[in-house]
Amino acid sequence: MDVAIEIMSAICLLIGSFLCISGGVGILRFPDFYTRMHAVGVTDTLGAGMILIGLMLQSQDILIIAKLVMVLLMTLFINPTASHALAKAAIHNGLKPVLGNKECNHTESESSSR
Amino acid sequence: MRHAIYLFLTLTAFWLLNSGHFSALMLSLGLGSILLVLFIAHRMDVVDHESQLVHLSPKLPSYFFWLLKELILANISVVKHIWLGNHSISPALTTVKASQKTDVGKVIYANSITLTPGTITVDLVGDRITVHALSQDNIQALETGEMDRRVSQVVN
Amino acid sequence: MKDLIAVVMLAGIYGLLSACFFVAMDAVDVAFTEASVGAGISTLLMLVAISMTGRSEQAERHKPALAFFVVLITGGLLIYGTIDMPYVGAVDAPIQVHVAPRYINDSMQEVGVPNIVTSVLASYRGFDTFGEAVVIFTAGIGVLTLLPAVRSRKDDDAIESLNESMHEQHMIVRIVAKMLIPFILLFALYVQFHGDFGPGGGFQAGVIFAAAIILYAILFGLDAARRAINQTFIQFVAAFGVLLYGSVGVVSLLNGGHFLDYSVLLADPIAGQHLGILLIELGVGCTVTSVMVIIFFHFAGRKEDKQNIKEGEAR
Amino acid sequence: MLIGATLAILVVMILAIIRGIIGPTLYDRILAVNMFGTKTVLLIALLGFVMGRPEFLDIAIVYALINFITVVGVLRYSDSFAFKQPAEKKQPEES
Repeated sequence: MDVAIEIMSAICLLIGSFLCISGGVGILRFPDFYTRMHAVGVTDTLGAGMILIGLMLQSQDILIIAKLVMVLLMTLFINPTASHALAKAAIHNGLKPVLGNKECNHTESESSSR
Repeated sequence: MRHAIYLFLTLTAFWLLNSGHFSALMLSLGLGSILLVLFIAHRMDVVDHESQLVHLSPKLPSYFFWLLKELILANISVVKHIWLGNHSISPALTTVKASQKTDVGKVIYANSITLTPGTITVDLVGDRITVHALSQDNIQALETGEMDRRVSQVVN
Repeated sequence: MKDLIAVVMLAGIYGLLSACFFVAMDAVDVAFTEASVGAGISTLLMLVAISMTGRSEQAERHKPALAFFVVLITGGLLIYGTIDMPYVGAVDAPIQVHVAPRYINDSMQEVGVPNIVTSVLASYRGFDTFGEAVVIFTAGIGVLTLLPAVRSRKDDDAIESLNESMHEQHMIVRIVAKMLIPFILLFALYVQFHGDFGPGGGFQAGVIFAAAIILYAILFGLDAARRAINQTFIQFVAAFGVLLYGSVGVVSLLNGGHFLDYSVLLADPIAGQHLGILLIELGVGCTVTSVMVIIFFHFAGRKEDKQNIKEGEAR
Repeated sequence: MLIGATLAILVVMILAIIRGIIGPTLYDRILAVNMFGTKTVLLIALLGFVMGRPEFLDIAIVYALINFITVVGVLRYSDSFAFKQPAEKKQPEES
């Protein structure tokens, strides 16, 4: 039983770490601000969630689990709001997204020169 | 008044789960703190139907699990895009319609959109939500309107 | 880097990083303070200041190479100085032989508080902490005197409509903040009263509490915040905190002990210590909260006034 | 495994710092700070378990809250006049 929980927790931590590193690579690799936000989204939702669930499996104390749940809820609750706020501020201040469509080649060439 | 009671109950739960000390002194300090917070929240005018989500709770869990499933799928797709590189993505900006009547509903919808990686709510004006998406698939998934429908179910 | 906001952002990263460092060094209370002060409120206050003064750095008047050279020399000397220091954790290091053993071994009997940092901060070195509280109070007074609120309320309608449009604009953030603010406030109070058991105490709690109020002021407008939090009252609270701290000391004097010796407050010395620490932490919390709020309100209020005057001139 | 996860988070933090330093726009930097903050929350929670002192979770909660307040503050002041220059114009001066 204990071993099973240990293994599950390890798997959760592993998946979480992998997702976080993927997000970290994404934030460096993606071409512009808006796409980078998607990469951050990966680390903030499932990455953080998996790591916190992995920690929850390791603890026995109900208070600690409660606090971890609180951290998780706050992460899921706050981060989309913060991301939205950020994206909104960016677009209102005239930061143009790089778009994949044909009609927007103009913006793409402009921003790729950065 | 109803909302204040809900807030009181959630705050009590929050305090007890955080504290873990049940001596008389701590409990009375906790009660005092909760009352002080309630008073300040009342002064700030933040206790109303928008901030207390109790009235939409019965359908929330099923929505939550559905969202969790979507979340995992979306994460996998974005991670795939990250490792495949820039040529695999085609970012797009689009507008979808939010059919929720209340502000809370729209906010839940908009936040659900942002929460699933691959789509970000950039702006919310009236009932039009501007979404930035990482690839066309994300937009197509959004335009089927399933998330919209489910959020409407939860709120109304 | 000329863009000051970018600099503030990097300073925020620095705050987070040093907090991680403190956590890794097991200095929980310091990490807590760094979390709330370094990464939170100082970033906010700097942003307010920048929004008043402008975003770009002034044209260079100094030689960056020279400054860098001086910093390099100073840093080198400091590092050279640390070579003589004993190793971290060495048994015969000065820090391990003088007062630290007493704190570690006897504080449980003498003060009876599980968190040694709190007993050192609030009881053994209560006088220092009193000084810190007074420093913060002085800062508040300084801001009050230097930046008198210029209240030029002529176009209330314009501000009202501005608030309305802001409500539409930031709907998502507003509703989420509405849900969060009570919990932030309660968490601050939890930190305030659980400083005995874990990391926390008056300073951290005060800053978190103030951060919640500042969040409210940012999102719902300064006027709404002024209505919710009475300005005169908050100034009174700032003074009350220091007064509470001082009077605990005076009461212990009157009871026949030393200044800020809480053992004489009650018949049982341990209970007296508990009461004393609780009261002075409360005093510190009051002062810190209100001074932070005062500073923010005065900075932001001044900015708004400036904008109003500008708009008036434009008309 | 705990230590492995801690190291992974540290790597992500380094990547976020790199993004914060190279920019190029202000928003990338804010994004980096935001991401750095959430990773700090995770790191502190993990460190608490590594060192066997779960009181660290209080700090993690504080971070989660403070991070939100900071980002909202930035958003609010990005609306004010000091930010009005378009982001593109700033490019040559930065970095």
